[in-house]
Amino acid sequence: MQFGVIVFPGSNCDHDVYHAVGAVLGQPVEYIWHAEKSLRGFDCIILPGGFSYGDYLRAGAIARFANIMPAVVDFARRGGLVLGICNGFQILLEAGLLPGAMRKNDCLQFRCQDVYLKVENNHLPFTLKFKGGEVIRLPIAHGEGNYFADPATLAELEENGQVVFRYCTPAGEVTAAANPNGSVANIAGIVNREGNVLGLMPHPERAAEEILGNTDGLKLLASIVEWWEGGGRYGG
Amino acid sequence: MFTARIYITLKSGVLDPQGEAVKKGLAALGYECVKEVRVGKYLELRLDAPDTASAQAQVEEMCRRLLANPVIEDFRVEV
Amino acid sequence: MFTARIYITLKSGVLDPQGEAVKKGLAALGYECVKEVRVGKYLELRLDAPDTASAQAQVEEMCRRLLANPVIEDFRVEV
Amino acid sequence: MEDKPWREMGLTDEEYERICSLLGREPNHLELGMFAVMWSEHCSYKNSRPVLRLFPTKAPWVLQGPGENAGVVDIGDGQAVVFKIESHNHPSAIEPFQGAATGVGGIVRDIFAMGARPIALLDSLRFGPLSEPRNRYLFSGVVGGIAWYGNCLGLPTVGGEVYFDPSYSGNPLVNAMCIGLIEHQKLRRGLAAGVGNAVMLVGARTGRDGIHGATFASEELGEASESRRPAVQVGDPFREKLLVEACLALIEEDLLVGMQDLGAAGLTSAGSEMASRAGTGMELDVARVPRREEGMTPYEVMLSESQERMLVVPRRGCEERVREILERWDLEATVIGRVTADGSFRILEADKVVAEVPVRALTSDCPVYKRERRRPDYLEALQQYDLSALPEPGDYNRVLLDLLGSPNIASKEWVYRQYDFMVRTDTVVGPGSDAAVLRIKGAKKGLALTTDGNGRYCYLDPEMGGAIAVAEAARNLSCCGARPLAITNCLNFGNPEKPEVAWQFYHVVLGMSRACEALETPVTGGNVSFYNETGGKAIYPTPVVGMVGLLSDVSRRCTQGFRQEGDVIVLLGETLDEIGGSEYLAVVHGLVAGRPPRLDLDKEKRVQQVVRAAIQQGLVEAAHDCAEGGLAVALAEMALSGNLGARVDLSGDLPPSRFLFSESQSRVLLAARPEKAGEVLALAKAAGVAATGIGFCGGDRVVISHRGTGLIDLALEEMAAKWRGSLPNCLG
Ligand SMILES: Nc1ncnc2c1ncn2[C@@H]1O[C@H](COP(=O)(O)OP(=O)(O)O)[C@@H](O)[C@H]1O
Ligand SMILES: [Mg+2]
Repeated sequence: MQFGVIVFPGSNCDHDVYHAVGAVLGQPVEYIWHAEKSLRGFDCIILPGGFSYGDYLRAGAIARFANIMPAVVDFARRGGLVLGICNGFQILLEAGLLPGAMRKNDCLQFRCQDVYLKVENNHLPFTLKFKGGEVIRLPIAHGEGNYFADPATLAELEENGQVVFRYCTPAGEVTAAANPNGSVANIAGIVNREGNVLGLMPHPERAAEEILGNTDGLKLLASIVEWWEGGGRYGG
Repeated sequence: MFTARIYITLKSGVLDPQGEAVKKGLAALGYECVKEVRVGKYLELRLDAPDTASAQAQVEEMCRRLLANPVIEDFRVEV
Repeated sequence: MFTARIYITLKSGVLDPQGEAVKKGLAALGYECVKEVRVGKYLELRLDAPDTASAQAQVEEMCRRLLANPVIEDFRVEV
Repeated sequence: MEDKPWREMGLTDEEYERICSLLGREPNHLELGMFAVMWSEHCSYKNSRPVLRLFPTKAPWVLQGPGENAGVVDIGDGQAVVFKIESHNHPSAIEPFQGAATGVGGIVRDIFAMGARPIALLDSLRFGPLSEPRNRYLFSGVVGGIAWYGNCLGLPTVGGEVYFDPSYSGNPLVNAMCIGLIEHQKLRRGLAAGVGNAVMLVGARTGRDGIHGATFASEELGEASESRRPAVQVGDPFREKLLVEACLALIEEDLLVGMQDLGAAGLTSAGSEMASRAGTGMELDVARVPRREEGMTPYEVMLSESQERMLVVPRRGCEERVREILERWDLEATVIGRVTADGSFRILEADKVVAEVPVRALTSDCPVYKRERRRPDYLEALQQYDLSALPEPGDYNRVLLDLLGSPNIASKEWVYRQYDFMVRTDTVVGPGSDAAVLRIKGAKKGLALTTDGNGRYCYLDPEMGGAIAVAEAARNLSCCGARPLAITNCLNFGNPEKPEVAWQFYHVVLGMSRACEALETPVTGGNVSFYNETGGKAIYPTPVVGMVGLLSDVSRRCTQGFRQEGDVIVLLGETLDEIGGSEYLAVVHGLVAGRPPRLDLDKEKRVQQVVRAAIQQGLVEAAHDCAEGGLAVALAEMALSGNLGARVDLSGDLPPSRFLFSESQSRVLLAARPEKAGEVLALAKAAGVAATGIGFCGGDRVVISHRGTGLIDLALEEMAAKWRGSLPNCLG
């Protein structure tokens, strides 16, 4: 299964996710330069974490206009798998591939720590190796991860099972104290209505090896491969 | 050459964590008289345009496309 | 109740990396007409005060003490 | 003043005379400015160089010692580590956020200037007490600035330290360390070699930022400093990230003869230093330097400290390729001059020569001062202070809780949770243990990193304090199983023209040197920051040691948290009556007095060998050294980090306050499975190191008794509230 990792100016988790997919998961993976205009031969596109364009103005605001982005939008519309991690998630929001927007963390500081997440939807290409309602642990590292959607959008997300990950306590309770950034409804990750575009603030690639003390994130990446190898395809 | 001033604020229904923090900070300094704070962005652009009206129109377009995020922000432009 | 508007800008000569990035972003969208961008802050305060003059004076004091960083920023207050 | 402009630039009349005689004429304004910055302490080390010669600098594994942009040590397999620490104290005192941010930017450039990929950061910070709003403002601003810059660059900040003491009020210390990784053959030096080669300026445009920053760093902070705004630069971490990638691409394609960062004194220092190292000359045309602002004079261009710029000398014919690569990263590269043979540093403005001075006059002919040294008067009384007369505290639980809540000992999570310490996915031990450990992808080995320096000890006994700084750094590395390799250091002191400060400086360096010698950790570079004074009062003499160690097998690493119920707790080393300069004395008795603990370097070395051997042989579950707060605090930290209690019983004839809180050196607490504890004790015995089984891990309390009499009995939860809650509570 061919993965592609987009490199924007200021991306800095591009190497990490490349390593997790390539060296750890053993899948073919290539970097895709932001200035390219087309995407060919890829089965899954990853928008990595980092500070594209310094996160100046708003996180993801400038990156969404990169040359490569129309091809990403097109790839997503045709049903290709797109995974946005952290800054990648912010870019997907700005690009309109996912609904809502990000604000600064409610503590107004950057937060680097482990969080617990409840897997709310395990019927996706990205989550099929998780059990429904499973509690997993992943690291976060962001200053603007305070997700916002207006009430109507939120209701729609909930109704369609588009809320994929929610911040929770180790016991799986979704509480205000377990919310590291003020996101509405403790939302940590969402998927589009069609189920092929996932954005999440936590970093699965940082939890993909024993030596890092956590392999919960590897399950997410491995789900994608399992889904693909099981013949899963979206759209045309 | 025109100068455009752009004011970007969070929409009124959107909770403003920065504004809240500033309000608390001011209260801690004894300014309890401050009842509400909203923190936004202020941009100054210098641009070439044939006339004021078209400068205004162009800058508004820039705001819609890039400078403001319509999901959470409102903007106002003065040329 | 008064509404105060505060405009905080970087002092001239101080590097504005955000402004630079926004200018490049606009150019990439085809707005080459934009020659300079400076990004600052815009705050709206609702406060109690006996009269406009004292509101103005109070808010200016808040700017000096907390809201603006005098080392690199200038501010302007309108009540 | 009018007719003596050099004084305003920080030069003395004698120095001005010397410049005239070197040139055989009076310098013009620009030349004078160039001399002023190059002959500032910050660039010339004129007050420190003779003393710095005391440092041992050689070992078979040291590939590059002091003198380059950063030190380099071999770690085997053709790989090397590049590292350096630097201060940004004065800028941070004025504008904490940007001051600290640009400090990070500067040290990172030093590392990739060598051709190395930066892989991690550490930060060593000192502030006045958090009870003062100004200090809280400085502290939050500095941490915010480091976080902003480092996080945006994608460099994990994996360790560091923070201390608070009134001596740093008004003059905080901000020292940043960067580590890079490189293959030997890619090492580059800051050389302007090859007569006729182009000199290119790459990166950001030049503005009026920080003109005379080097001079500013070389004077005391005073009333006027606040208004000296031009000395404060604003950082652009996004551009620096692009610059790192672009410059490493230049190295990858082997396009360069030499590369140098532009730091203090900007083009003046980068240009003259590159020529000086290569024994060449250089000609620069200021008219070709891309500007951010209009109407800049040659003086402003040559002295600007605009950030995110590098000077490179490409191989002949590679200029175009250099430009292409920079362009790919959306950066400018401009030929602004060339390497010459005449040993002269010539500045043109278009076709007019605006300055011309011998390179050597700027870089090596600076006067060197052997400052008068005098033992400070305060020492006698403080060292003789009778600590035995102090009353024993009534409630040891209370004391331990107070110590755990002291900002010097409390958890620094409030700081490091703002730093992305995980990016690059190599951090296998992050902040919160004795040292950070990084794995190296594709290799079995790992790197251990730490910074250390106790200013209070150095104040009370500079030589002992200097030695302890090195020993503690090494001990921290040994506690995670790493062999200490070498150090970089940042020497933060007051005004060296004062004989007392010169004396402190000399003795700290002497102590550090002895410890480096004994522990076989030579000095590969560093930075001196003098004039850290406010209102005529100097900070504590504060050396900060940044140390790098190697784990041959990173899977055999050790951390400080207890791991299993029933593990035996072993104390290596002896506890003596040594509360001088301790945190206990400061917190409980409000005193900074006495002599700091004594350090026996031979014993230190043996203790560390035992710790490393025990870890490498897989005998140890947890290890932690006893530092500030003594044994009780060390034990509490191990329990809190592992969320597992302990029960220990101590013996010996000292008063309980000494058992619990004495800061005797060369002590390490180990936890071992019961079946392996015997082997640990045997290892220690064979090395002649005192070792005692003092108790066991288990439960959710820390219980300490003395020959069966209870001294401390506290729930983890209660201790955690103090230890974790302290900084957040102080900062609101
Ligand atoms: N400014 C800082 N930045 C990052 N990590 C820090 C900082 N200050 C302290 N830490 C981390 O907190 C832990 C405890 O620090 P410290 O008490 O100084 O340790 P020690 O006494 O063992 O040297 C260490 O892991 C250290 O790296
Ligand atoms: Mg220690």
